[in-house]
Amino acid sequence: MTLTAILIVAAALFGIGLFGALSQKSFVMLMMGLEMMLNGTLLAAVGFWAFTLEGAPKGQLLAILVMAVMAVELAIGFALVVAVYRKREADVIEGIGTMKQ
Amino acid sequence: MMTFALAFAILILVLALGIWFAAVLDGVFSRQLSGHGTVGLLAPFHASAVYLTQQRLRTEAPDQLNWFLSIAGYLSVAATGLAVVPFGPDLAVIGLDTSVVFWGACESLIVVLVFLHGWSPNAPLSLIGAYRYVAIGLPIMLPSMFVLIAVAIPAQSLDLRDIVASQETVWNVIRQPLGLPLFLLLGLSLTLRGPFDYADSDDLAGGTSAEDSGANRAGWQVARLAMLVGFSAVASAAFLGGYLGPVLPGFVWVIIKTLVVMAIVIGLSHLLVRLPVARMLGLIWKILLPISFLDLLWAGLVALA
Amino acid sequence: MNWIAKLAAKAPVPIFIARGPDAPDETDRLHLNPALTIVDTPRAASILLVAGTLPHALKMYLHRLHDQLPHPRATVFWHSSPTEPFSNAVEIAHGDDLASVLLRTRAALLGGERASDADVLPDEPANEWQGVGPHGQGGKGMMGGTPYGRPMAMTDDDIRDGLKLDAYTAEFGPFLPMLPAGMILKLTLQGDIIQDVAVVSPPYEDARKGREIRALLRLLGLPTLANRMLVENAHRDAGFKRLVTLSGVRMAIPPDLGRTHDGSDVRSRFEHLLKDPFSPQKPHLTGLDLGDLLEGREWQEAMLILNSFDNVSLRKICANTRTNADEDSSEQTSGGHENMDHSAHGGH
Amino acid sequence: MGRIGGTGMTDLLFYALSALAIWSGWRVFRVDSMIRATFALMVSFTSVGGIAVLMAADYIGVATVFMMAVEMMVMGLFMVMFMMNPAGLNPMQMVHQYKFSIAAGVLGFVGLATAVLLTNFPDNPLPENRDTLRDLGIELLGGSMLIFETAGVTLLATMVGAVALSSRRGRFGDSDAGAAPPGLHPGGEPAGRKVEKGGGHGGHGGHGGHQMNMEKTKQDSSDDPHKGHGNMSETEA
Repeated sequence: MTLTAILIVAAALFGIGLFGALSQKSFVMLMMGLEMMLNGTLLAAVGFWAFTLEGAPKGQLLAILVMAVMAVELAIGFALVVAVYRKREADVIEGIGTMKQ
Repeated sequence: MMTFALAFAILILVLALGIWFAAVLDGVFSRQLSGHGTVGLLAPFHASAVYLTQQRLRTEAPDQLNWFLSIAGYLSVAATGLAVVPFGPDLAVIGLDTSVVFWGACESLIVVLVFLHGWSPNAPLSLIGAYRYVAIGLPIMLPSMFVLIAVAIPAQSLDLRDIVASQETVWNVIRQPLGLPLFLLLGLSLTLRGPFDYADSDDLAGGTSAEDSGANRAGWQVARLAMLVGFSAVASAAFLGGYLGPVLPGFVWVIIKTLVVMAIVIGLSHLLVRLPVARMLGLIWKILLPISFLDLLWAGLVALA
Repeated sequence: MNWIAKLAAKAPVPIFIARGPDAPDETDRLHLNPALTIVDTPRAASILLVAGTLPHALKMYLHRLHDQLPHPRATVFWHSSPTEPFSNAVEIAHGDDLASVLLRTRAALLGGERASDADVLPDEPANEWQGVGPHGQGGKGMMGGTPYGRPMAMTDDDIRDGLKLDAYTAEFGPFLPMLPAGMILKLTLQGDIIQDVAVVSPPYEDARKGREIRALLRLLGLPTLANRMLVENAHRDAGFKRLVTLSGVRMAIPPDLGRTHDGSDVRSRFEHLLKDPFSPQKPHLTGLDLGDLLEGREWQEAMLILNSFDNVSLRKICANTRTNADEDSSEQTSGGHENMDHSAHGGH
Repeated sequence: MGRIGGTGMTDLLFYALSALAIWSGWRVFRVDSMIRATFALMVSFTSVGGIAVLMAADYIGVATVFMMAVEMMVMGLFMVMFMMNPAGLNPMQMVHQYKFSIAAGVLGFVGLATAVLLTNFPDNPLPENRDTLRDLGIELLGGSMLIFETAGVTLLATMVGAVALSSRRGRFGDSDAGAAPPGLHPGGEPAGRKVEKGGGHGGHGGHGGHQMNMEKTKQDSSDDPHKGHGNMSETEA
């Protein structure tokens, strides 16, 4: 287990997430892509902390923040999905070309 | 390695003994309360043999993989929950210094697994059970988290081993009187029992397990009892001083205390009414959650005093 | 017989009861028999017990129910005689002890002396899969279509907060343990909220003594106390009453649930039943239909409402309610409506 | 590092968990059943949590599992709620710009991996026997308390915002009634130009036919900053 190996795994997770976020039509699946990218980020953050920071606690703090960001993304994302769905009955990206009304 | 093997052997013993005892105890309670029925010490074995002789039916277009995984997962989460419980000083199968958080992770996986169990058969009653369980199972975890943080405060550690050690002078059930009752309610929810049985209840003809037959049914019922054992062991470690006790060896105390908690949970499950979902949600958010804040506040004040 | 079968032969016989209108009074008291376990779902039963004669209209439901029992299984007719296609079924002769016949039948099943009942209905999808779109989907868009013989759930209006999610329509009954026997309802559900209700078949006319209070206690998560009601004069036992009160039933039943025009609600009907389980309240029911009572209620509340009425009152309410036939003619449903009933699950 | 039964064991676990994380991550976007997709993502997160525990970040690792199980449960419910075909029983194709996405994904991976391989990272590994949990606690409630508390307040604001966004009832009427700019005189016609009906007609089919183009939206909002902001502008007014 080396830093390089961890970062390559993180890069793979990020790449998959990018593919998912770009290719999926549905909002919810799009959010899954974003979460997957954050998953890679989280792994990379923990990896850097464990191998290059001599265990400085700020590294762990970063990981906690990544998790908080995930929670915020998910909550606001779902709230927006519900709000858009109420108005438009649309749950796919093509359903909202405009944000008006 | 020796201590690990010893702890593992005790774990298997507690689990097997606990499952059998829970089944018998359930029979005793329902006999006492309903005024009829029989209690046989071998009845649990007979009942599970019936399921094992039966065919495992398929529903139409089920999610077979998740059906299997939910049952196997529920059983293994129960065993993992038990594995963080110390059977003696430093005698735990999983010795993590974050074992309380680890148990929290188990709790949230349980919600996922029960949902999957209701989702997989592709049938309406089990799906309703699954939805309802998520609606109740997620919020009831909040009080449980606060209660667990409260027991971590006097120990100044998130390790269940330290939490047991911190109860040398006084048990947490006395030091934090609000903790155990709240935690027991969570136990009812984790084991799908009585007032918190929103997944497998009678009004859904068995809910998530309505479509289980044969080995699946046996597995799920055994897993539910195993979960009761796992939960009771964690509760006894967090609130009743775990392995601490005079004369007898530590792991015997763990077993005794686990069985006591188990009896209380089974008794409550027969005696408490189940509220409709909306009312239960109100109860959790408006009453139980503030009480758990009080518990945490109390624990903090006691620690500062 | 292998050792598992030998162990299994020592357990009580798990039976699922399909109740006819003329089921004998002892049917309820079978709960007290230590040789039997009455299970809530056919998936857990070894023997299907047909108690009393089923009306012709319910025969089809019995066939579906039968096929949901796991092998090895048997069908036993009690106070009725086997009809086609149950040629292999056991009939309890007059004077025979039910429990011993069931035990014998189960032993024969386990030992292999008796062949397990074969399926009555063919095990195949009601319709063949018909892909329409370019990806093999059932409808022209990504939505719709009739995959495997039933329409896909489509969005429908919601009566709670207007979020138009998928609604699900299915028939429930006539043998579901939480519905009064014989009752078949066609419910449209949004999650566990009842959105729409139509009566396919009202409950039987029979007045089983004390059914309501036992059903209510079971629905409130107190099955052991419900079984206690089967013991003679349990309702006069002060200790039992204290247990029921302490369990928190008053808190559990929402106020004004299932209110009739004369002010009676589930709570008052429950209190009345607790005092006198054998003579349920007879509220004033003119003009009251199931839609008024059930729509917008979640599942457990709806079941509480249904079971708080006695069968006579329920039949009156059903008579006021839109029936399935009305709905079929009023709604423009393009085929496939009959196929909506879910042979795999809604049947029991 | 070797926390569990020596370095060899740790390496083996690391490779197994990495493979599981990547494989289940890949399955997320390849399975038909939305529930399977959601829980595949959960498995991916859980594996990453396991790797974090291997790296002695006990709290982060376990908390990841804990958080993600709950998040994915909620995600799964939303999937079932909003997706037209949550169990994947009806074959369908719900992707767009497929080739472009694959290219972007591969490019993202290759780019990052190259960067990783070409960079010379400092080698300051975690010292043995460092109490990382205690470090984290002291950091959160010591030096970085402000950051931590800000995260807490952000989460609170998120909760309030999410409830406000998703609830039907608002200060200015039902949310599904939509918003219109205020009239020029009390009770009068909404001011501003009418927007033609866009949006997903007839259920969440989403089969094209309603792509309002983004250009137009931009033009409109640059014309008049006060319209088209829905509730926001009304709140100010």
